[in-house]
Amino acid sequence: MISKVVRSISEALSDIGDGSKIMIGGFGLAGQPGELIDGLIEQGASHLTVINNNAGNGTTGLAALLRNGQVDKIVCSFPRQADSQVFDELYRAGKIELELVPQGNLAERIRAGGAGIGAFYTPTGFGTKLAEGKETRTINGREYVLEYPMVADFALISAFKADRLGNLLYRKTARNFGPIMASAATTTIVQVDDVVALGALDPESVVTPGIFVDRVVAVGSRFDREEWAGVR
Amino acid sequence: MISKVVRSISEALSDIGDGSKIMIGGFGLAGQPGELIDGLIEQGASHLTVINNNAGNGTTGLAALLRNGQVDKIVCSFPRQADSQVFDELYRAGKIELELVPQGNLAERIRAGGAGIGAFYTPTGFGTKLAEGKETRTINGREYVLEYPMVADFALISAFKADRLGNLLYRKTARNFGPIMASAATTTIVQVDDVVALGALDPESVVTPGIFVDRVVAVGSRFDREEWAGVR
Amino acid sequence: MFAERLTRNEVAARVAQDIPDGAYVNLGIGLPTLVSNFLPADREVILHTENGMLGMGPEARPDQLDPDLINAGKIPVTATLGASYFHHGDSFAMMRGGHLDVCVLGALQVSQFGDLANWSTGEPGAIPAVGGAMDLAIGAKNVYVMMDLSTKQGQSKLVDECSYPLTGMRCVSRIYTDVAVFGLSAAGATVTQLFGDATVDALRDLTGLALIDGTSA
Amino acid sequence: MFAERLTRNEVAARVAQDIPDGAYVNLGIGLPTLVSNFLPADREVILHTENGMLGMGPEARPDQLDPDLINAGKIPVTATLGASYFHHGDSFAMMRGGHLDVCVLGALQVSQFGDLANWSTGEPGAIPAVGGAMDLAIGAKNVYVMMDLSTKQGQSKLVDECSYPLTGMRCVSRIYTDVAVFGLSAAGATVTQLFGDATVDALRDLTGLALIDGTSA
Repeated sequence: MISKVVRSISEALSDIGDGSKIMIGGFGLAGQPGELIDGLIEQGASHLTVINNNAGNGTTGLAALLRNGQVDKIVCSFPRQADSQVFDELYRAGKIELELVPQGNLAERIRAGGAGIGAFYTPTGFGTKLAEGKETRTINGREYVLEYPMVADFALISAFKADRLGNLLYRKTARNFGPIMASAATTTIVQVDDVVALGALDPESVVTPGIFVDRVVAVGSRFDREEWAGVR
Repeated sequence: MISKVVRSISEALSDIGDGSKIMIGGFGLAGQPGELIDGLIEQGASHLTVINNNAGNGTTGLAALLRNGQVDKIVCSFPRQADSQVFDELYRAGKIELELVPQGNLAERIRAGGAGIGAFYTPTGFGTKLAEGKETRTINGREYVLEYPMVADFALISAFKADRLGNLLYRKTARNFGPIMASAATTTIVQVDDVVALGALDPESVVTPGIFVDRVVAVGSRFDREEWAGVR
Repeated sequence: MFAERLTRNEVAARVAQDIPDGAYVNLGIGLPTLVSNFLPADREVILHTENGMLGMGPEARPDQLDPDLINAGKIPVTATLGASYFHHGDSFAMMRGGHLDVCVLGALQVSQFGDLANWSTGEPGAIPAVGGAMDLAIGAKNVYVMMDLSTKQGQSKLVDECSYPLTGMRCVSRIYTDVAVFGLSAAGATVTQLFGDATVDALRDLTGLALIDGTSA
Repeated sequence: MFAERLTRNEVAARVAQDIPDGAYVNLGIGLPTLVSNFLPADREVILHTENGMLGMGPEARPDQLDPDLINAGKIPVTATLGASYFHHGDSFAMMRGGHLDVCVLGALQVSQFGDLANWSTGEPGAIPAVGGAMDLAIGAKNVYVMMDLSTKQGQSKLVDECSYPLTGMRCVSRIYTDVAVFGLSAAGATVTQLFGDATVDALRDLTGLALIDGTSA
C-alpha cells in the first residue's frame, strides 16, 4: 500500500544534502511552509540555492534560514520589502547571490520545468535590464525573450489537506506556487494540516495530484494557532 | 450586473461568421458540446476551421457538422477511428484539409495561445514525420521541436455547471480540452447543464474562472437524457 | 507649477470613471488600489490579484483577517461571491495571455510613447525587486498609469525617454495625473483632459514635449 | 518459427511482474491495457489515462457506464478511491515532464536502439492518426513495448532500423514479446529472458541482429 505520509519533519528532510537546489513555496507568509523551513534549519544543510518568490519576511521562516547562513543563492522576483532586513544585510555584505526574475517568468519557468518544455518565448521583460544578454525573437510582430525551465532537487511546500497518495488541497491565496513547484522538483515534500482518509478528497477538486508528491507530513490545524484566532 | 447567461443556443452562436476558426471541446463524445454543434449546423456558418482532438464520431455532433459541408479544415490528433466514416469519406474525396498534431502538442499549443507564450520547444514528435520542416534545437543534450501557439475566434465547449460570471465546473474526464480552449479563443461559448446561483460554486474548486468565458447557455441536466439512464 | 491639483483620491475617482461595467481589472499595489474605493455602485468590476485570485473584495477588517487571503501587496483582503483561486502559473498565464481588460499601475516615469519605468531607480547599491510589474505592464489589454505628473523636485515624470530602467516598452496607453489625463501612442502624448488651472501650454513647458491638444475632442 | 509461444495474456502477466509497487503507469490503448488484469494484488499501482485522470479503475460494467468517464481508448472505465481529474494541458504536461514511471505501448516495429514505430504504416492513402502516441513515447521514465515478435507473415518487428514512420527516437527500453524479453540501449538489443523453445541463436536468425545474450545475467 502506498503511503507518502512520513511521521516527522526530520524524517521528511533527512536526505537534503549540502548544495541542494530547493524550491520553497509561499508568497510572503501565505503558503510558506514554516515547519519545514524550521526543520531545514535544524537539519543544517548548507550552500543551498533557494527558489522562492521573496527573500524572507521578518526574522522567522525563510528569513531565519537565510540568517543561519545556509543559503548561497536566492532566485526570486521580489526580495526587497519593508521587512526583508535579513536578506538586505546579507546582500549588501556580499554574502548571498541574487538572481532576479520577473514573477510571471519565474512561475512559467517552474511550470516549464515540471511540464518537460525545453524553453519558451515570453513577452515579459523584453527590452528591460532583466532580459539583457538573453536571446530574443520577433513572432507575429511581437517581441519575445527566450527563457529556460527551472527545476530543483527538492520542493518544500505547504498545503491544507492531503490523502495518503499525496493528493493535495490548498486554501485561498496560499495556493500560489505550491502546485507548480510540486511538479518541478525531483523530491516534493509537503506539510499539511491534516491527512484525510482516501476518498475524502473530491477527485474534481484535487489541485495537486499525488503523482507530484513524494512525502507528506501533518503539522496540525492552522486554526489552532495564535495568529489564526477568529478565522473560521 | 454581469450576466454571461444567454437564453438560447441561437443567440449564443449568432455572430459566428463564415471562415471562422473554432475550437470545439471534447475527447470523442465526452465533453463534446452537442447542443452547440447542432446549433452551429442550424446557424449555417461555412468555410470553418475546426480544432478538436478528433474528427467526429458516428453521424451526430461534429460528424454531422462535417457532413453538412461547413468545415474546410480540421486540426486534430486522432481523426481515424472505428466510427469516423464521415470524415474518412470527405478526406478521401479531397473535400477537407487535415492538420495532424500530436495530442500533447495540440494541448500545449492551445495552452500557449491562452497564456501569451510566443512559441515553445517540445520534445514530442522530434525526429518524426510530424516535425518535418519545423525548427529544432538541442537544449541540455535533449532534442526539441519549436511549436507555435494556437488561438481561435470562438471556442464551443461543454461544462457541468456555471454561475452568471461564467465560472465553470466540469465532470470527470469530460473536462479534457474545455479549460485550455476557453482560454485561447476570442469568444468562448459554453453549454452547461445548469446555471447555479452566485456563491454556489466553491472558489477552491472552480476549474475555469469566468474571465475566460463570454457566454453561457443552459441545456438541461445530462442525467435526464436517455443514454444517461442509471448514472447517479 | 500648478496651484490647483487633484488629490490622490480625486485622481483615483477619475480613473474609476473609465473602468467599464463587467471589466476584469488588476490594480497593482500601492496607490492604484485606491481606485477600488471609487468604482460606481452600478458597475460590477472583477478584481484580479496576481497571487492567485479573481473576485478580490475590499481590504479585510480586523475581524475578517485571514492569513491565507492576501493581495499582491501582501495586505489581507476579502473575497466576493463568485471568486476563484488558482496557482501562480495560471495567474500569470491569465495576465500574459491578455485576458485582463485594464491594469492600473504607479510609475516613476512614462515616456510619451508608452514606455514604463516603475520598478527600479537604478541607483547603485539599491536592492532590486520587480515582482509582477513586468508581467502587468505587458499583459493587460489596457495599461493605465496613475501618478503625480511631477516629482517632489518639480520634474516631469512624463518624459521623452525614460532614464530609469524600463519595466516594459510601448505598453502604457493612458496616464491619469493630478493635473491632466494623457493618451499615449506611437504618435506621442495627447492631453485629453485638464484639471484645475492646468493648460496644454503649461504642460508643454513642464514636460518639454510637443503635446497634442486633444481636450476639445 | 517457434512452437511454444506465450499467449497475449501471458505476455501481459509477464509485463505486470515488472511494474513495481507504487508506480504511476500508463497502459496506452488496446493490447497493453491487458496488463492491468495481472497486477499482483499486493501492489498498489496508479493508472493514468491521458484524457485527464489518475487513479483509473477497471473497465465499467454495464451498470457502471458513465459517458463522462472514459479512457484514452474511449472505453467506459471506473475511478478508484484517491482518483483525480485534470485537463488535457495538465495531463500532457504530466507525461512530457517525465512524471510517469512506466508506459506500456504496442508497436508495429521497434529498432534495436529503441526507436519506436506504432502510429502509421505510411501506406499512401491511409488516413493518419497519432493521438497521444508521440507524447507517451518520449514522456515516461520507462517505455516498454508489448508485442508479438513477428508479424503474421513471419517478419521480425524488432529491426535494425524502422521502415515505418517513427513515433519517437531512442525511447523504448524494453520489449516483451511472445518468445522473449529484450532490453534495448545504445549498444543494441539484449535478450534477457527466453520463453518456450526460443533460443538466442534462433532469435538472431529471425531478427538478423547481433543480439547480446543476457539470459544468464
